[in-house]
Amino acid sequence: MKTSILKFIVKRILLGVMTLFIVSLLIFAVTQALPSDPAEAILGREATPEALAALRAEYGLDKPLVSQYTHWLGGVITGDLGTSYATMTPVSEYISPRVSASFFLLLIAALGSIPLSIVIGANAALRRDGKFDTSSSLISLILAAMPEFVVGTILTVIFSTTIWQVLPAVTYLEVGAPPWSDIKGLALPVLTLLIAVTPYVSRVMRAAMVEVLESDYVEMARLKGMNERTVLWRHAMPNAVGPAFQVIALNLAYLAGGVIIVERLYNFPGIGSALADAVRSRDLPVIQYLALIIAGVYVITNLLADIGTVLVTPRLRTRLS
Amino acid sequence: MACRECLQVLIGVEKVNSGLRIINLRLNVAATGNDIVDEVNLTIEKGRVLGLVGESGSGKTTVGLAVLSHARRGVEIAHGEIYCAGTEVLGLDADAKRRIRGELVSYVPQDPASSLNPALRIGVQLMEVLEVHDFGGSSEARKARIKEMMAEVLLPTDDQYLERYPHQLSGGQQQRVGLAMAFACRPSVIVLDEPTTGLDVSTQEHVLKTIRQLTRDHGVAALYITHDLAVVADLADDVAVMYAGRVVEQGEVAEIFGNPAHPYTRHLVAAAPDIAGKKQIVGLSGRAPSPGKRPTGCSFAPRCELAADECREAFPPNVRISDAHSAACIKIGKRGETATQTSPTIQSVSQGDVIIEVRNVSAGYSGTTVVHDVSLTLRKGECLALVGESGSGKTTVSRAIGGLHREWTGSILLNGVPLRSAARQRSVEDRLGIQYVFQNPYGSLNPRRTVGDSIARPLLIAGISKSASRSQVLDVLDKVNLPNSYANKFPDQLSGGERQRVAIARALVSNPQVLVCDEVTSALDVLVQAAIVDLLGNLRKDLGLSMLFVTHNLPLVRSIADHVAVMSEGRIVEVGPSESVIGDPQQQYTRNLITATPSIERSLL
Amino acid sequence: MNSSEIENSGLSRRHFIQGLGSAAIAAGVMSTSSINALAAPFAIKKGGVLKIGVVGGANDLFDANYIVAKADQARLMSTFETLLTFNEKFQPVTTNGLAESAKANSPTKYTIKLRKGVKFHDGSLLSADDVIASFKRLLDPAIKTTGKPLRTFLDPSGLVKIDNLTVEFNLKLPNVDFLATLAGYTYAISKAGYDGKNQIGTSGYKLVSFTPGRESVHRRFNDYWDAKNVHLNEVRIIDFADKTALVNALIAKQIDVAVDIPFEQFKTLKSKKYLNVVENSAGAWLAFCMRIDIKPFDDNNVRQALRLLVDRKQMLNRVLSGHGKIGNDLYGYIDANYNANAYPQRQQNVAAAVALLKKSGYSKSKPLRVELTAPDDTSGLVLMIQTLAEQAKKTGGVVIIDAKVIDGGTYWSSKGQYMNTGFYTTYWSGRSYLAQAAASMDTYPETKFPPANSKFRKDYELASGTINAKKRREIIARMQKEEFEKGGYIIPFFNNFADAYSTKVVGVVKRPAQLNMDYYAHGFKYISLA
Amino acid sequence: MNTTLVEANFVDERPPGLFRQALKLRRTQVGVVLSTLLITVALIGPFIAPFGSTEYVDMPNTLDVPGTLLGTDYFGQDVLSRFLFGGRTILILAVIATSIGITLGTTLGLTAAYLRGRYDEIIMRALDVVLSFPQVLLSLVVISMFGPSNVLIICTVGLSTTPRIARIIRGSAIGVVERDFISAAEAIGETRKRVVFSEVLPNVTSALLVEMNLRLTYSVGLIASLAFLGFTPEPNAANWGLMIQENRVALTEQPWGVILPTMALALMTIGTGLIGDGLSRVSAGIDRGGKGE
Repeated sequence: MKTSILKFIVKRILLGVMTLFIVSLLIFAVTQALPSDPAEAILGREATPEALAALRAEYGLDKPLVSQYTHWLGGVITGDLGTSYATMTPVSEYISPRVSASFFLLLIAALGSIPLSIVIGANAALRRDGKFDTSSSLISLILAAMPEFVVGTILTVIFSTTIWQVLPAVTYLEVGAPPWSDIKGLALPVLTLLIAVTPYVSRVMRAAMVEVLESDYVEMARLKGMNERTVLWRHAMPNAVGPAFQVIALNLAYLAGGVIIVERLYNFPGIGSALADAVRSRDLPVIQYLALIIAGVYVITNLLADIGTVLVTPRLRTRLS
Repeated sequence: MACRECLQVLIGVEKVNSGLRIINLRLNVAATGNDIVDEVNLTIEKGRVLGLVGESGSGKTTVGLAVLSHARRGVEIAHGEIYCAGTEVLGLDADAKRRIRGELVSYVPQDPASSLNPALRIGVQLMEVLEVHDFGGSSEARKARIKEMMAEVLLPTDDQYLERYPHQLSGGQQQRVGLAMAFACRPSVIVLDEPTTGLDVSTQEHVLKTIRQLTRDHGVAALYITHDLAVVADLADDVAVMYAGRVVEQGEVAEIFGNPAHPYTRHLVAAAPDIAGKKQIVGLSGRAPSPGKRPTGCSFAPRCELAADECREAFPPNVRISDAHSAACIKIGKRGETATQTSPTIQSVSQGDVIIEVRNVSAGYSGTTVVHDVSLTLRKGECLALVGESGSGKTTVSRAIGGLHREWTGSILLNGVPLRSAARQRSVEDRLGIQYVFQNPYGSLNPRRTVGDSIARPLLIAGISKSASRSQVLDVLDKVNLPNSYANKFPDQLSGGERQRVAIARALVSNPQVLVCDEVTSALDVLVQAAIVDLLGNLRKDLGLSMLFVTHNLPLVRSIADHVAVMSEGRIVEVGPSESVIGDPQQQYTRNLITATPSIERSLL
Repeated sequence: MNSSEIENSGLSRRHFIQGLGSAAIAAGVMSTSSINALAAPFAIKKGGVLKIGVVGGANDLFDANYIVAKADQARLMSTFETLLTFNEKFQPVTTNGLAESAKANSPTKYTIKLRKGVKFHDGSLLSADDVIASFKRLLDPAIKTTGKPLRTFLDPSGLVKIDNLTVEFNLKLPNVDFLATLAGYTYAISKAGYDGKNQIGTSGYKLVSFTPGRESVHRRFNDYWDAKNVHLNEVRIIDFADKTALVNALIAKQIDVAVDIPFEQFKTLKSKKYLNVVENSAGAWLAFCMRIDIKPFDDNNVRQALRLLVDRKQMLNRVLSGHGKIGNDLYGYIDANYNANAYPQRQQNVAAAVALLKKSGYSKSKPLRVELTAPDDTSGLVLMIQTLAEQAKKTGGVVIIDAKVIDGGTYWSSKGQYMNTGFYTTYWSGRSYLAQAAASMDTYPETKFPPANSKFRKDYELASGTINAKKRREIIARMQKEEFEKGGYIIPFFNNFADAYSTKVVGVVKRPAQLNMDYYAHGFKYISLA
Repeated sequence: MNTTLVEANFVDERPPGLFRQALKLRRTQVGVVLSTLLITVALIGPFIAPFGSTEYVDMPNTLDVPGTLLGTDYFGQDVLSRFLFGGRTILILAVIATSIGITLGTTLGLTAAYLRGRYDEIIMRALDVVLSFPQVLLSLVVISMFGPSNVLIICTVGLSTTPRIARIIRGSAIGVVERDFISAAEAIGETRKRVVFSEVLPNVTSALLVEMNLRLTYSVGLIASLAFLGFTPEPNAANWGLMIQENRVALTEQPWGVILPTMALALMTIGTGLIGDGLSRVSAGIDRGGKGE
């Protein structure tokens, strides 16, 4: 059984790698279509044709697309991601600290939102149509309805500039400092992301819980005389989290997109702001790498969700053997 | 309430302190206050089994759950008293209720597959009942008890088996686990809610045997809920018949089946096919009224051929027929014409031309062969029953004939001409010539189309104009005894029986030569089943249809088919005229199947 | 330099920044105006970390002779120094400069004497060789610097080392503005051998680290030649992608200075007791460019009609909330010779415009339909083209302007709308009339004005060699007349800019300056934290 | 046996459609009222606006301008008029984008569910690739490629919505495809196209309705977010999303420029969200009461 799970995981990983490969092709194709010549973007409009040609040769921009792609992909695999056109520094050097900062932000947001969603969803399902259910569903609906930048703007006004000046308005990380060095500064970005994701996940959680609570085996557990806590945590929860995993994964991937806005809002030095910046400055190597990373987040969270679902669902787990 | 005393006298209060007593129970739809069940009075003595029978929607399960002081969402217990071994359970507080469940009174659910938690090992699920009721005092004692119970329900007792998850067990094993769980804490009362529905007859036989054994050995009062009269006859000591939320008749098994008093009971018995004898089964039209739509008087009056004005004025009182027999009817003793069992038997019209020939067909799913080298012959005007337990391959064969299953080899000939595998590849004539009627009428009609539209589709595809098709639709509706107005209805406005009639109408509209009926009655109540069987018989007679009748229901075969082919594990084990195969089976497999099938007649002997 | 990123223009990606021009023609006489060398009227506290916020991003660059955005200005100013600087009247002075004295021998010959004992951040002494190397770098067309305007009148061979601390500049063409040119902040002095990567300057703070898009850290340089005026321990220049975030950070007291605040927040920031808001103007301008060699703008009637169409007051209000001065289609606002002819202010006159257009055959039935473009990275320009399009509606359909916003990368590229189409937008920093005329004529011929064989060019050459101020004024007036009547620019206004900083920050002098924070207080000198 | 069936006099009337059932819920009613209100504002707003959508009124970000109710915005235009003009574009953009996503997503989802096997795998894998780019990222990159235009925004928002809808539709269609009436349709020789669109599709409308609502909500938010990041086809076009971005800087001086469109977007999305919530509750049968027997 163990080896078959391993086999399943390996298969899923291979599938993920394939998805990423196609994604990389797509990213490359799309970024090639960006207007304006990177060589000129670097050297400026005054550059001589010779200088432009030399730079194109240096970055391999004069080679056929296929060899540019294989060179790029080879670079991605070996960790040589090229030079950022905008910063003129190696992409990895520019991006790495931002990747860890963003991942930390995402991690905190995910670690906060998952249990929060589960608790809210489970409670709402348990007291269905009760006060908590109605109010939590209404509040989550309202919060989910507002785009992140609106939520963020409102939070800033409330907590840092106009009403109370209790939280930092922006995240300030000294260069080289770990992302957790400004915990207070993370408060608003995390809160914004929580508000963006929790309503949706908690609603899914509620729906999954409702379905499970309506199931025969939960009724049976009650008829066996199990107390409500056991019914909820032992009988209902394990069956509800399986389907919820998929949604959580999708939402983590959504978070990876949400950081673009949140990071800009709070001047957070992460991949989101770097991406927005890179798109504006046509910084192809950075766009390509970041898009790949974000797609990778999606592939990995999905992979984890699939594996998680299989692990908590005995039927799937044992079917593999 | 006034006659509480007389009721108690009637049911013998003094005896039931150790059994189950239900007094004047009523449950409502919480939102509307309409009664789901009312005036339910039942008594089960220790060690006895009471069969609670009735059609779906009659309130059997609601009563059963009330015994555990449980009402489903949207349902509330209005009033009544339920004594389990002397303890009144409805008035208990939430914590006390929790404590009696599983300990004093336990429940065996209808569908073990969905009632066992898929995420927990069966050992855990067994153990937790014992733990929560603090049974045995120690973990070792509980483990011993689990082994003991597993042995009693004839399951392996080793630890590895207990480590299994529910889905790793067969249906019968799952139900045994359910039984073990129910009996684990030595309850005084047990409610069994159709525990054998969905099980094959041989498995059912074993489970029933186990139930009988356990109730007798442990002196448990068992409430056995079912719609299957034969099972009741086989297992129960007493019977209570429910109709539209009321108990209309109750008494000892022999009394009820030998001398049914209430017209409804008589209809039920008349509609039930029996393996023990060739019997013309008789159906009944209409359906039981749902909560909120019940008439003031007798709920059965609208369908009752004996109904008089007085029946419609007030709900009839319980009339005592004998010490162990009472019925809620004022017309007891009067017999209607419909209940006579003198209808002519089906004439054998075999020996016509061969219309369908199945030659050496093997079929499977994605590489796994489930049907091996099957050959069958269906003659014009004949009804051939294809019987077998689930997984025997009977449906695969029928689907291959209908062009719904593509993965097969061999040949199927219609009028001597080989058929293509998929319906879509077949010629229009071939397609129209063989029509398929599905098992589940709830799934075979598109809920978003009107009945008329659904029936008309084959005609429109064949290029018949809309107006021309309309008259044909009305024509076939008439053939299946549905009024014209049904053409504009949607499936969800129809009862199961009506839907199945529509499905048959849809098949008939193409003027087929062959009707493939795939378990067409298995989702239906017995009265409706009888009516459908009756309809099919008439159609066969009137239209000269040939019919392949696929079923797992052996008793039914006797009532409908000329010939029968018995399938097991993808092979045909025995073929022959129905009477001879069932009356005098030549193969051991068929013999076992027949013995395992419960029968009212046999039980009463 | 173009300091007209009115708002949101953080990344103004012009890849060709002109050296900051000069102002007054202060030929020869160099007064050491001491406005900055004031004795502080407040107690100076030593130490502390100054955090200044500025709009920037991954495009941030760090170079002694090249900038793109405000963030780059701040960093350049924090590390490098020029030979001369400007006083409050935009005259070149030696205060805060590396020159001890500067002398104009003739319109083509200038002698600069360096301060003694100036040390680079690596400890080496500043010498004439470093100055010559720096200017050679500026003159090298292969290196991306702001030196292009220099090249028209200076060759590397004209740079002569007189002694270790004296350099002579021999120009190939006369330029009476040359000393002002030397005060341009991107003509800063780096150590000989500077490659644009190792930021070794002479300022009071030396670079510790620089991370594009994040921040740069600068620590006090103890061997600074004017060490007594360097008070802070550290300066951090922090990037903000979004102006709102920048202002929020200031309000939330996370930074001490917000450079170049949006006018939208002016009142709010002013109302905060813990903040100072300083507004400045330095003759920077935003303009519409009409190429006089492209139809229909080759027709002067069309050009003049469009100039008459503009409601300048409204445009100033809409685009800058009124924070600026009305323009009259002439540049060189900080020049003493601005509007030397004293032309009446051009007012919106739709009837006159329509009449002019009628002469050229345009009417309601045959309208003048033109496309006007602006880059999306400079929101002031975006607002301007929209305002003009809106104002053109007053002609009742005779003039139809299609305002199009173009992606900045495309717009500014060599094949983009900028300089290649008939009607587009531009922005410039303030400089003297002649310097601007040279830039607009040769370095960046945005309008292709003047036409070939025009007297304008001869007059320019004449004026550049004329030391006599009165005579020069006459020549300039002739040139201005020509431009006012036939030129291709529509200059609706000169824009202001503003900074806000915490009241804790002391030592920022309020005076006219071309860069924010009083030239970033010349490398954060004089500034301390209370 | 008597032949003609007595037509039972208590045949259940047909249960009302999903939307009608949902309308019985308070939340759906509130949702309908909110959405109708906002759609009305968006549609008739331009006709009752006191000023033109780009007309200059007075100095930007001034609160007390005579003749205006709420003062001027960042560009000296009447805030109220901008607001009244601003609903139409974003609504139309969002509706068209969502429709594209719905059409494509439904088609692909149904096809995948119906064909199963290899085709299913290929379709879903391909959609997975699209799905692996967050919507904002995808829109950002594509729009930066071709420059922001309404058509492009509609296309990217629509396309990035497609896989999300396809997944949901596939999920609910898979259950439908297994049902016998699909086999019945195949048995009578219905074409594949007809089976997919007239047999399967009508049976996933509940899921579709719910998803449509959700996606409309998200599309409005996404288009507004793109405007926030500075990607908007016509700068200064009256558009609630863009309005928030434009006036955000001056939030403290002219709050109405942010408050009005924020409220409008929020109420609008809350409205559609409530409708969607009501629909999903009804379609999940959650509020239908107990299972009965």
